[in-house]
Amino acid sequence: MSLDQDIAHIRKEFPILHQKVRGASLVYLDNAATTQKPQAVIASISSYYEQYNANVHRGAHYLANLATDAMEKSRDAIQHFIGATHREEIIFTQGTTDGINLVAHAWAMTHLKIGDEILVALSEHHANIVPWQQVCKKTGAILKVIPLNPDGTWVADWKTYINAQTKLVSVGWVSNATGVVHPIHEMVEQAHNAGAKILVDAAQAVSHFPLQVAQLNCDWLVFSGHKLFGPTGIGVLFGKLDLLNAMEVYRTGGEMIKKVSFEGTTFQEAPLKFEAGTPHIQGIIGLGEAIRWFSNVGWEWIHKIEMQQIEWMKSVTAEVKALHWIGESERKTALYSFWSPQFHHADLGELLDQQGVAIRTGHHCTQPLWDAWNMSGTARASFALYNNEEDTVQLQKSLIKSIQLLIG
Amino acid sequence: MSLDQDIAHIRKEFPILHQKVRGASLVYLDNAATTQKPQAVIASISSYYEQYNANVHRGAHYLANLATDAMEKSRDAIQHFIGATHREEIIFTQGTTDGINLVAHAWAMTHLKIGDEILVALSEHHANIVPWQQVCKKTGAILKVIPLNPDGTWVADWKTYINAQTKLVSVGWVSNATGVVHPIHEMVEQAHNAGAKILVDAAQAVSHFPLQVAQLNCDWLVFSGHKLFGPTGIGVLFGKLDLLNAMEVYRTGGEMIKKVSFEGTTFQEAPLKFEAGTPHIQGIIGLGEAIRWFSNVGWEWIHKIEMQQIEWMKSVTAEVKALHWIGESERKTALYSFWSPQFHHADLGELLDQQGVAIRTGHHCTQPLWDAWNMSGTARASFALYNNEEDTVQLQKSLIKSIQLLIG
Amino acid sequence: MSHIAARQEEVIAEFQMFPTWMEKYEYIIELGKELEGFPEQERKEENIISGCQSKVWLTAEKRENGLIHFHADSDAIITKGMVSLMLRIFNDQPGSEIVAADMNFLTTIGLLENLSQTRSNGLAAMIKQIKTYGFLLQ
Amino acid sequence: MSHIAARQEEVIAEFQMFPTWMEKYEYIIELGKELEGFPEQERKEENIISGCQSKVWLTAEKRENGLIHFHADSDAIITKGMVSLMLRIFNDQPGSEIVAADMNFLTTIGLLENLSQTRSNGLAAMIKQIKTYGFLLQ
Ligand SMILES: Cc1ncc(COP(=O)(O)O)c(C=O)c1O
Ligand SMILES: Cc1ncc(COP(=O)(O)O)c(C=O)c1O
Repeated sequence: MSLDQDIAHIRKEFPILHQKVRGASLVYLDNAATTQKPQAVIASISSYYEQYNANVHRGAHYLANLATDAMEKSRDAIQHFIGATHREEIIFTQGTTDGINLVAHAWAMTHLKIGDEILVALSEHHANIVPWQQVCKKTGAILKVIPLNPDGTWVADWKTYINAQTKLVSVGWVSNATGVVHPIHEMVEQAHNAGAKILVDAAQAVSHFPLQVAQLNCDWLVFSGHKLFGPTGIGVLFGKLDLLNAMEVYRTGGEMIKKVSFEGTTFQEAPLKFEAGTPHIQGIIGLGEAIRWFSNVGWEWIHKIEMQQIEWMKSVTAEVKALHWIGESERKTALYSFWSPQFHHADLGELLDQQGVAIRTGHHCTQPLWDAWNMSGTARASFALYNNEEDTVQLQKSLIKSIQLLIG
Repeated sequence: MSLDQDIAHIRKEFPILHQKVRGASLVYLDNAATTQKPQAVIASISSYYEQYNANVHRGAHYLANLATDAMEKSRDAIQHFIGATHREEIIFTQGTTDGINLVAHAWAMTHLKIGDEILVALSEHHANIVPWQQVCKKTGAILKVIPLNPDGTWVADWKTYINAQTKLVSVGWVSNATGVVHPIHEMVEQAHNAGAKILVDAAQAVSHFPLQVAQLNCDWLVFSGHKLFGPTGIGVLFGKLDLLNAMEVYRTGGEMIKKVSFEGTTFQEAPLKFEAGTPHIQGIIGLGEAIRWFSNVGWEWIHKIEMQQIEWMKSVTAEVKALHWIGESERKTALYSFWSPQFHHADLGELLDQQGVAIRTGHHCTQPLWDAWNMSGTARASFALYNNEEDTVQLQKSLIKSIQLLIG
Repeated sequence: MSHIAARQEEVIAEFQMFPTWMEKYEYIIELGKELEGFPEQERKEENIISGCQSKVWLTAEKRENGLIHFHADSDAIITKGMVSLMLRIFNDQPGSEIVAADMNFLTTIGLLENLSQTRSNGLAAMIKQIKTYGFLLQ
Repeated sequence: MSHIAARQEEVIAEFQMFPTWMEKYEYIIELGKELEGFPEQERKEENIISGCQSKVWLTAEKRENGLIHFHADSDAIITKGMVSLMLRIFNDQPGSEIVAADMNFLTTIGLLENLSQTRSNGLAAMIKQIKTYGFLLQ
């Protein structure tokens, strides 16, 4: 089949894409914020509630067994998908933000002390900055920052930011502001050489290339289900098993305990240890389904379509020279941040929206980056596996029309 | 319409109820663990994903506006439903457990000190014990416990457990182990008289009677959506607005900040302050729909059916005298915990399950209660507004058959 | 009918002349460009209205005639056009009338339905600030 | 065929005689009641197999004939019946054969599909412990 037919095939599975917005066909290019869901995922949610909704684990009945089984099968699917060694290394969280907070509270708060250093990069998402600022406030550790080249890559001497004081490195694999893919494999090695632990924020990586965490050898890795064609409210924290078992608890309550008494309470091992309370069962099942669906599409095809989208976008960026396109690094995902000194990104976004083109404008939760670059933010078009050539054509047309309107 | 017809009507809205389990018609009596979902809630989820899924708040496009609007309408619906004064007093959490942990971390950890007392009751759910044990460990505060009468009510002199050292009272309104409704209005008054704050665990109350938090005057109140006919992974923390704004932050990251910089970060006011990261948008919308659906059924009818269920169960408990029925207090919900010195609750549960009757067996996350009563747990049948007379008849029949099998 | 209400009617009539979103936006952008200069010394943090994605500065003074005069600006041109529209309606009116004004004309001109949530939050914040000035300078 | 495999065949054949869940459970409960007495001094924490909703105690000794003899008990009668079934299969066998045994007979007897998740977790934990004893006492 041709690429066109393949995309057409995939687009059919996403009901939301086939609608008019303000009279125009929807062009959804806000995938870095959240991806749309294939029918299979939506159906998995309905059938969960229509057929076997029940609380899990405590189960002593038929429906509870079905729900528990389905939930644990999702854990297996995720383990397999990200290449983890043990199923117990897969912790269900609310999302990327929750996963980072978990590590901040259950590890960093008690393992860091005055003078220790946490290393992030300038382009981190707020979710990968603010929790560490809180840790620094409580522990006296210091937050160090790798600066960026103008193209959004880490400065050439980024390794010099790691030293004997570095106890934790926490970096985004792919920037949600620029689309740049950072050299995470090298970073893991450098961090470990210095005796530091490393957390990888894979929120923007997980739907673009295989993570292979065991091979990568990172200590923790986090991502959100809603950016991987799965439901909202669910995410994953991967952690090395020994490390997970050595960490403090975070949220406490039902399910994560071995024995509760007023004299003293003992806790389960990972993953239960970190999964207090009734889990987001439906979200877990939906994420499992999303991963099955996504794996079925396959990495080969995902790589192919992304390369193609980048190719299409080359002609857009070449045609619309009036805009500044940033993050044009060699290793990038199909995510395009752009701006103009002549008009505000909010104006651009509003006019694109009037033409049915959904992009995001603003600071994209990376304010320190824009402050350093003396900008107020950008407009951002971000692609997923269902975006076709027509989407880029519409983006280009609408950009040109918007610019015409703005310069009047 | 007759009560029978009314229930039949309501049951039609719950697809899951109309199935055979192991050849028998499903009798779902595990509602204290989680409730089933009406078609309206399931449909609200599908249409969210099919029509207007988008990330919220940061929105600069049409779908994002629809999603944001729907999410904030849910907040309004919840405010109205629980009788809160301000919409900003409604914080979205993962569930009851998450809500209690939030208050433990963002208030108790920093407001309590050595010698301060936290007061709970013996029958609390683990979610309302373990977080306070963690607080006590870190702060040196002391956890005090109100003992119970054999019928599951608080001891008559429960007020004497409050004193000048009491800084926080955290109590369940309705026990998930016994169904007993505790005198929360009096407790709020007593706590405030002593200058203590009070958190109410309304997980088992929210679907049984109106909460009216402003009138109740509690400082915080928590519940889970999945026990109120809503989706999994979503819950509500109500807090008095001034108090919320005075609390520390808990999870940090995107959306909850005003301004992030490496020099220092400032935070939003409630509710955003406590809602870091992409919210569980679908869960919030589904919970809003659940509340609309539930409000449509109306408290009058809910009270009527519950009184009727209690009436039906009187004949079951009278017929099945071989079992010990606990929590037979005057003020209770339709929740029945039972056991026998002759056989294990797990055996009972397994044999009921073989007959299509779904109940729960075990410690129900209230281990300290069973330890105090020298029991290993109970079997528990818990009702919701769709359970009809036939369900109680089947329960009785299956109980008798199970007992016959067990005594052989 | 108050002056403010009359001007609202005017604006509504004007907008009815533009059947397409393009024409409406063209007009708003034009309004934005025509907005009178904002005093540079007032372009400071404390005059910013928060709640808008783009920045909006607003100041007010009570003039000798007892009427309130606003200055406003924005770094985004569409916002600036909206601001300009607001000022056309509210400028040089008595505080009491500003406070009392009914604002549902925004829906009537069929602009709001085209406006993003952030935009209408921003507008709401702007109106709130205008009315606050109206109240304080009465 | 090993002794263990042969006994499994026996059990499977036996269970095929019971077409309904009631009969199967009746039989298991009966087995539970017949289980030989468990030494009281062994009813302690360290002999409990965790992972079962009800309590299961299990001990093992290597007898003079070189074979391994198990004692087990549970506070729930159905579990006790399952335990009894296990012991019938594994008792008084050489450690090496216990370790090597194939356990899929549980599915074959059509019991597992009727068993709850907690129950099958419990059974898996029990088999694991039996095999551990088999290995240690070889
Ligand atoms: C009284 C009570 N408190 C707290 C909880 C915990 O709720 P969740 O598991 O939804 O966090 C429950 C339910 O299991 C409960 O019944
Ligand atoms: C790189 C990166 N990290 C973290 C996040 C936060 O993810 P979530 O909002 O799902 O918690 C995002 C998405 O917004 C992101 O792009």
